[in-house]
Amino acid sequence: MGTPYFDYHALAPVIVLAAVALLALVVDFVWKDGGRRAVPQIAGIGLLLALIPVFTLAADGETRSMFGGAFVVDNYALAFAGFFLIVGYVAVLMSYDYIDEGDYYRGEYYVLLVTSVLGMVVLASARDLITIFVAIETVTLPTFVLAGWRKHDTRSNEAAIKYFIIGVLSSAVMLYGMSLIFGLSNSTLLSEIGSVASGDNPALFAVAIFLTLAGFAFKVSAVPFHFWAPDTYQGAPLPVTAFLSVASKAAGFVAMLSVVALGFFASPNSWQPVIWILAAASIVVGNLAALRQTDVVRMLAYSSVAQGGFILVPLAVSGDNDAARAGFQGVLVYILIYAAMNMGAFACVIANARRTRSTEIQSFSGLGRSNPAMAVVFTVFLFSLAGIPPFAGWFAKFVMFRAVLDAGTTAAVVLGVLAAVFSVVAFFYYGTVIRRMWFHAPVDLGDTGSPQVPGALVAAMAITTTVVVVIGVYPQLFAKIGDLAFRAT
Amino acid sequence: MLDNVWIIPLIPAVSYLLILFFGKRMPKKGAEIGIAALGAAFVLACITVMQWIDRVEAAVSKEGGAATGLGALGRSVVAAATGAPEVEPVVRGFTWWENGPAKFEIGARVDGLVVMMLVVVTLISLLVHVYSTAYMHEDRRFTHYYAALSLFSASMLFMVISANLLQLMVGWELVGLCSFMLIGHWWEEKPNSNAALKAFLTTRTGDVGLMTGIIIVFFAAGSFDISVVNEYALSPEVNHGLMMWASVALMFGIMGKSGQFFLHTWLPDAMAGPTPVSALIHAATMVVAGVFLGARVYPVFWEGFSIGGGGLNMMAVVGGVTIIVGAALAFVQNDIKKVLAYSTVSQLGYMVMALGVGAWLGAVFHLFTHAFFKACLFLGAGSISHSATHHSFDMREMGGLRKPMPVTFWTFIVGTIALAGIFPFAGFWSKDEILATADQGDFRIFLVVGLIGAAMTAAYMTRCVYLTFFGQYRGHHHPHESTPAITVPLVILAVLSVVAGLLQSAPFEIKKFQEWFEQVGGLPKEMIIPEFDYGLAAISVSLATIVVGVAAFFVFRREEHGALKGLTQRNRVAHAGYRFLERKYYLDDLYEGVIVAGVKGPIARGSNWINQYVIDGVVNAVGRGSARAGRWAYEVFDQEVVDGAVNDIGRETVLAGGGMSKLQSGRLQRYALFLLASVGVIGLAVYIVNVA
Amino acid sequence: MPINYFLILSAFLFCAGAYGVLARRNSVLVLMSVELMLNAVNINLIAFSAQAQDVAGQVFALFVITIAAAEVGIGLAIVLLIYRNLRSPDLDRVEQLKG
Amino acid sequence: MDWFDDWALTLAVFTPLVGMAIVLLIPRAEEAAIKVVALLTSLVTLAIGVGILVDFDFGNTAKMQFQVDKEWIPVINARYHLGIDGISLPLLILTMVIVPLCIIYSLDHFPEPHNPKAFLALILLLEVGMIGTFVALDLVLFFIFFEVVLLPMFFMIGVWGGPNREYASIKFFLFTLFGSALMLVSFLALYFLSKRSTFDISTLASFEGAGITRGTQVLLFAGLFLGFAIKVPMFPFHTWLPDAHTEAPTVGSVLLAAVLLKLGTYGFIRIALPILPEGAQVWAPWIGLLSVIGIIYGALCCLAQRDMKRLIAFSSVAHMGFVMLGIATLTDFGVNAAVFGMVAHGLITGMLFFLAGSIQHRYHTREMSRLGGLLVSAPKMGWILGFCAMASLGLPGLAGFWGEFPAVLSAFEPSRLANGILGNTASTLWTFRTFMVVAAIGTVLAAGYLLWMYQRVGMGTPKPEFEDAHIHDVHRPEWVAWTPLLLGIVVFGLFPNLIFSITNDAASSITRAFSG
Repeated sequence: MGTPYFDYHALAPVIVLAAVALLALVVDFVWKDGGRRAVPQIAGIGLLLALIPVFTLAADGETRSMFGGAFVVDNYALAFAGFFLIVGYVAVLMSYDYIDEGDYYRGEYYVLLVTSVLGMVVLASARDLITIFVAIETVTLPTFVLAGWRKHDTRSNEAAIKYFIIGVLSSAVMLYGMSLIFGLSNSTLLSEIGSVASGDNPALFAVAIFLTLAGFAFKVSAVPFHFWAPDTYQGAPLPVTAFLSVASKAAGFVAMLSVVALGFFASPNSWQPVIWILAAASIVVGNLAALRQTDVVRMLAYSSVAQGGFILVPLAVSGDNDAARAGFQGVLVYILIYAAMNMGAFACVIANARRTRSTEIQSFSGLGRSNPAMAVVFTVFLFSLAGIPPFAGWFAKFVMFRAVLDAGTTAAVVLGVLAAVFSVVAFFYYGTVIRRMWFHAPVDLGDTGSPQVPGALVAAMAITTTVVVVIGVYPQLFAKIGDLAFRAT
Repeated sequence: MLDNVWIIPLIPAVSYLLILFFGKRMPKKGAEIGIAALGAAFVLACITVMQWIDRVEAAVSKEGGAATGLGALGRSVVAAATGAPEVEPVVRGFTWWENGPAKFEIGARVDGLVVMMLVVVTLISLLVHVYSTAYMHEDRRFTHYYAALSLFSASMLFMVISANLLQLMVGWELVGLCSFMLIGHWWEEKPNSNAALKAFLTTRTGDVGLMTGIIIVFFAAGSFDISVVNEYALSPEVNHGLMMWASVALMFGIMGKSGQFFLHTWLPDAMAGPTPVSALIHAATMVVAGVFLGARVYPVFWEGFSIGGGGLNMMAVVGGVTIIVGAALAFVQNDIKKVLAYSTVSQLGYMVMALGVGAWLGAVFHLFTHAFFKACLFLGAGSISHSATHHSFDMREMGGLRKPMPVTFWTFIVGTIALAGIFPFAGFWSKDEILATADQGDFRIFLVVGLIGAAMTAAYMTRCVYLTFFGQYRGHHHPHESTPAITVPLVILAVLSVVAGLLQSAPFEIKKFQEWFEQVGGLPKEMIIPEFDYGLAAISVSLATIVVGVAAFFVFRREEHGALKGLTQRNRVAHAGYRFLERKYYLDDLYEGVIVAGVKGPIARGSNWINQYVIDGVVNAVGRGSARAGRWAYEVFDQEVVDGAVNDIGRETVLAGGGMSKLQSGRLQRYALFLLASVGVIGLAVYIVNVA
Repeated sequence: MPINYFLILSAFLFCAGAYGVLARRNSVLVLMSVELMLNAVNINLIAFSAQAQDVAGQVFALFVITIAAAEVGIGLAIVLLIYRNLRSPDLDRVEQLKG
Repeated sequence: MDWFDDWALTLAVFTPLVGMAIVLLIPRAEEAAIKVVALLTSLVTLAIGVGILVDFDFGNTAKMQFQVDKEWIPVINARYHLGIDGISLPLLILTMVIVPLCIIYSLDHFPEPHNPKAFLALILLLEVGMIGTFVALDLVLFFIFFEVVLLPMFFMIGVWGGPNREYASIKFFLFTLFGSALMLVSFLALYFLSKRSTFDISTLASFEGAGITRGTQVLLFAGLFLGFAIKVPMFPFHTWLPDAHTEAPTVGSVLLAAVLLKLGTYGFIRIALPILPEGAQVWAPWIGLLSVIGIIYGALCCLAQRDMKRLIAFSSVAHMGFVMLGIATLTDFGVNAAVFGMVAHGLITGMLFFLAGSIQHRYHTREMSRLGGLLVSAPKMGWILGFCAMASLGLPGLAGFWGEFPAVLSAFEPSRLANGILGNTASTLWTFRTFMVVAAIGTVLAAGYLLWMYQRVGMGTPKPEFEDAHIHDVHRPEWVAWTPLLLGIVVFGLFPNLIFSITNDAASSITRAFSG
């Protein structure tokens, strides 16, 4: 290994993000009064700035590889990098008033957020175990802090400690798995692990893969690694919850996708049953548990568990009958769509919580009459989550089923049927909220907050709604991204 | 006119719309439109008949020799068409709709049967229209009544001129609709609307047969066209099995519409409608539709029931049974209209039986004559109730009306004699035609049935006439003769009841009816045209006369001594018989009490119950089940497993070591435990799978 | 020395750490148990690295150590918060959030 | 008019959407403006429909006309492919006619909780879905429109519905969702199994199932069957229907009956039959069986109802049974009858629901035991009710007959291939002939429940509680909304060829695979 080769163009998004994080930190530190206004702007604009090199790189279209193949910028990486940046931006929008109005304002909030996004962008390009590990920890560590952001609120504390303990435990399991993989393949590079995987391997190799995946399963809160999610989602500040349930979860999927697609793919026996089980369990438990919830955040938590299960379905069948491409595309497209609709849903929850000081489903009663626009928007997201056309969710389900049928094996079909049945069950709980909003009269909640939906939140809703509707009608945009991202592989 | 016969039904149809939309604004509330329309239709019908007769005569004279042959034929037992020239029916039509390869026409067909029906229907309808101006005077829905009457006529005429069976069915159903409207004319009262419903539903039940029948015929013959169907049924390559099924099915249609046993029960109930409507229904329109259908596609029945072979067949049996059943019921009625209604049932039985025994001509002829005298009788009964009993038809409130109502009386008597079949009134000739055919075909048993029926007819009509016109007036009103609007139609009908039969009176060498109206294009060639049998004629006349005398005797006795009544009360068998008749063979109890009530009650409720509790129950159970599964998944699995079950497992097995009590240290650590346990279990499973 | 010795040692350490995570009430001790698990990983990495003569494993271990430090830092911060609010470092006091 | 050929269908589908957007932009207080815009939109859509009618090549009804075929989602090879043939056209026009009538009808009596803006926006959205479904020629597109219909109806029932509306709306939604999930899976399977991976309905139909084994066809057909049968609805998947109808607001019921149910039967004709001929052959006797069960069962349930609207709802089950029986014969004759039946049912049952709504509006009850004497209180409405009851029971000369009778007729001679597991032709023949007789018996029951309903509602005298109530006779908006339907019932009854001539060739081409 000679002098490392630096392609600054390829690294530009990462560099921009790092600079933005630092700048925000400095501004907050130096400019005490104005920082309160400036820092969020810096974070937001910084995230959008980082998009510019992503686009130029995409336009360039060339695959750039660095650090001996540990860091690769290709379509796949760019697709996710762009995605994470936009999600980060929406998260900033959602946080703006929430953090500003609470008693917990600190400029560090945005620094941490940007840092986490930085981790995600790196993760998208990571092609070796060490890089993946570092990236994923960069994603996760700031979110531990963010989850406990409301430091005087014991519920927030609890959310943080649960998330933290389970998180580090999972990290430990994952690392243990990685260490074994390293030992058995003598490499940390995914491409080399891939060539090893295609050969004959001891059963321990499969266990190692499983342990690695278990760490990611924690990030995506797949059953049975999901227990932290509802508690943490409920206790954490709502914008953080949104961020966790979308960006952090997506990061887990990216990691999983990378190691499976580039590393373990050649030995499907080791990873496919595991993901199959995770998917099936998540779909069943997530959907059923969501039925019982009375708190909308917990409901969305279980819903996100279930959606995670759906996202895993294409991956779980991708080892069969050359369905790989359809499978990977399915995962990617589903993640993109899921992000839009779930972020949007949380934006609505935040707006409603501002209004009613509650996240009980009951607090949505009569929203259709008191604030029809918001009710419409929330309804759109819920329908989309349920997979009802013409909102984007249908296409996510569609690509999922497409992968299942492309594979066509018995296991795939069983999973497909399970997914079909439970996507109907899912409407039960999404429908509950919709019914509350439209079919019920408003209930008096006593202490009501501000009925106004702040501008930043409106912007967040507008962006996500637009995505959900436009993709619902013209899914080609996302489908194309999925197509490009996996053209190389 | 033969080419444009479609105008005839169109006129009343237009009149219907005119009355509906403008009737209320007319000075006579729409009646004038209806009368004018029917008048026009009648005139056109007469023109049509004339032209048809011209056509027939022309054909006859063209064949010269055949014409003399026809004259010489007399009443010999020969195939109908051997000597007579075939007069082609006039058929015009255009494509109504097409479906797949099949094209369906709508069109008009003119032949002997049709022109005969046209005249009968338009004439009776016209008279009823006129009659109603007086009878329905100041009715609450006078205009609607006339509208419905016009539509009724239009529907019937439309049915009559049908060139194909589908069109016939359309008219058939429309006739049913109109009878529904008219029977239920006074729908405020429940019994009337019940009667209307009953009429519609019963005929509709028969229509299942009609529908099935014409479908079978359609697929067998490949067309609905009447000529094609008839030709097919008589052709050598006919599918006998299909024709049999078709005949049976169509027979159900006839039974429903023409009130044959056991679907006859709606007919007496239909008396709930205004009396002129009853006359129209029973004489010219609704009920004869069934017989008309039988005559229309006679070859189908001929082939299906093998009528040419003699013996028993469904058609003849049904007709024969109906004759007796109807006549017997007519005995026990106190309502004059009901007597007439059952009489109609019985006479329709004659017609159907006639068809069944091969007496096509007899059946059609009887339809023709029956129309006049039955209309006459009904209108007479209406006249009585209108002018004498204040809208009551109970014969127990009549009596002695001979004096105050002479016109009504005499016309009624004429009608009665015609109905009883006494020489030389109309009924005699047509019944004789039927009985003679039954005799000379191989249907002796139906000859007997017919004779018994004739005797019973004479008897109950005598009873009826006696109770109505003789003895003392028992009502509480002031009987007087009706207005000309009522009496003029009565007189016209009475005259026709006398002379109509002469159209086909063999002893006088007149067989114009046969000559003109048997020309329908395609009747079975083996059909028998009976020889006039003086012996048989004498028997039937004398039988009728004797029975009239005997009946009169009993009725007088009953009047004076209450003998008959006493008999039914003294004698258990007689009483049971009386009850049996009074309850109309318990058929209505069966239909309404058992079948309808069953379907509407337990069966419908049962279906609904199945819907609510079984099918919906399954649905709801699935819903509840998933909710329950949700509760289980969440509370038992997701929360409790962590809280309790895993704890227990942990406590007892997994970590049965020292630090166990410390394992209960909080929810968070239970999450951790579950996580690690899952890792362990799945990891082990993966290991095992990959080792194997 | 056979590599298996190291692997067994690391497995033992890992399990001990896991036990500590599950059994310790005090959150600080739980944190330390996690450290134990991470160190088990490090042993693995270094042993494999030495066996394969590949420096990557050692680099990996260095990263693990660094990040473990960061984790502990954050963990302690969170524990401190809880201690301030609840006056107890015990994890079983954290029981507010459930469905 | 070249541009019109290219754009007509797109315009037809999206004009209501534009209208909906405008309605949503108008402030809620401007009720009059909202109503005008909504009405105008639906009328403009109808005008486009008239344009289509004018431009339609009636000599070539089997051919897809007004086709648009553009890339939509190239990655999955789903295309924006629209087109109509003789089967879609009548249904398309029916939809376009019904919607403005519904809007007119609602102009002055919006159900509680009022809110015309939302209500009209939903109707327009519904129109988008309905029109879209009838013109879509791509499975994915079809699926989207098929589902789009769900949402507005869900809200219509749930927000403007009766007391039990939540249950009804959720039930409606879940049933359909369940069916469409399986339908979607079948669509995808078709995509992968067809010779060339495509979602194009015409292309798939042109394969006539080639390359898909019989067993697979049977399975896929089952999936499609569930999706469509639930929508139709066929026994035993019908239970959402009475609840939905009973609770839905009048206009909702009308649209549900007039158009939504047809989406299912249309799906059978457009997709299931031509694409999976062998599957259809196997399932045909079973479909026939369920159809006749539905006919009898629906009628029996009608007889047990006390609620007038629920009765009409069950009658839909029976009527759609006739339509499905026609389809099950797999003959052009039967399919023609089915399409006619759909249009006729749309007009007649739509009308009946209008009447039920108006009666409820006046009496505030639909309990037939409390109603009575409508002919006395509101004679015109009473007559119209009688007329519709007659039309509904299949009186010849009115539209209902031409859906019913030819369907029964077609069952006498089903396609020789509709043999299912029966194996030989003779048993197929006799099975269907039995169905024919049972269906014919169903017509008697239909007469029974409809006349019985009419007797209790229309005839007799008003009950004491309503003796003094002032019952309005038919209003002007009602006249405007109803006259076209009533005229349609008469005109199509007298001139059935108006529809048959359009559907004929198209039906032949669809059933080509079964004519062997």
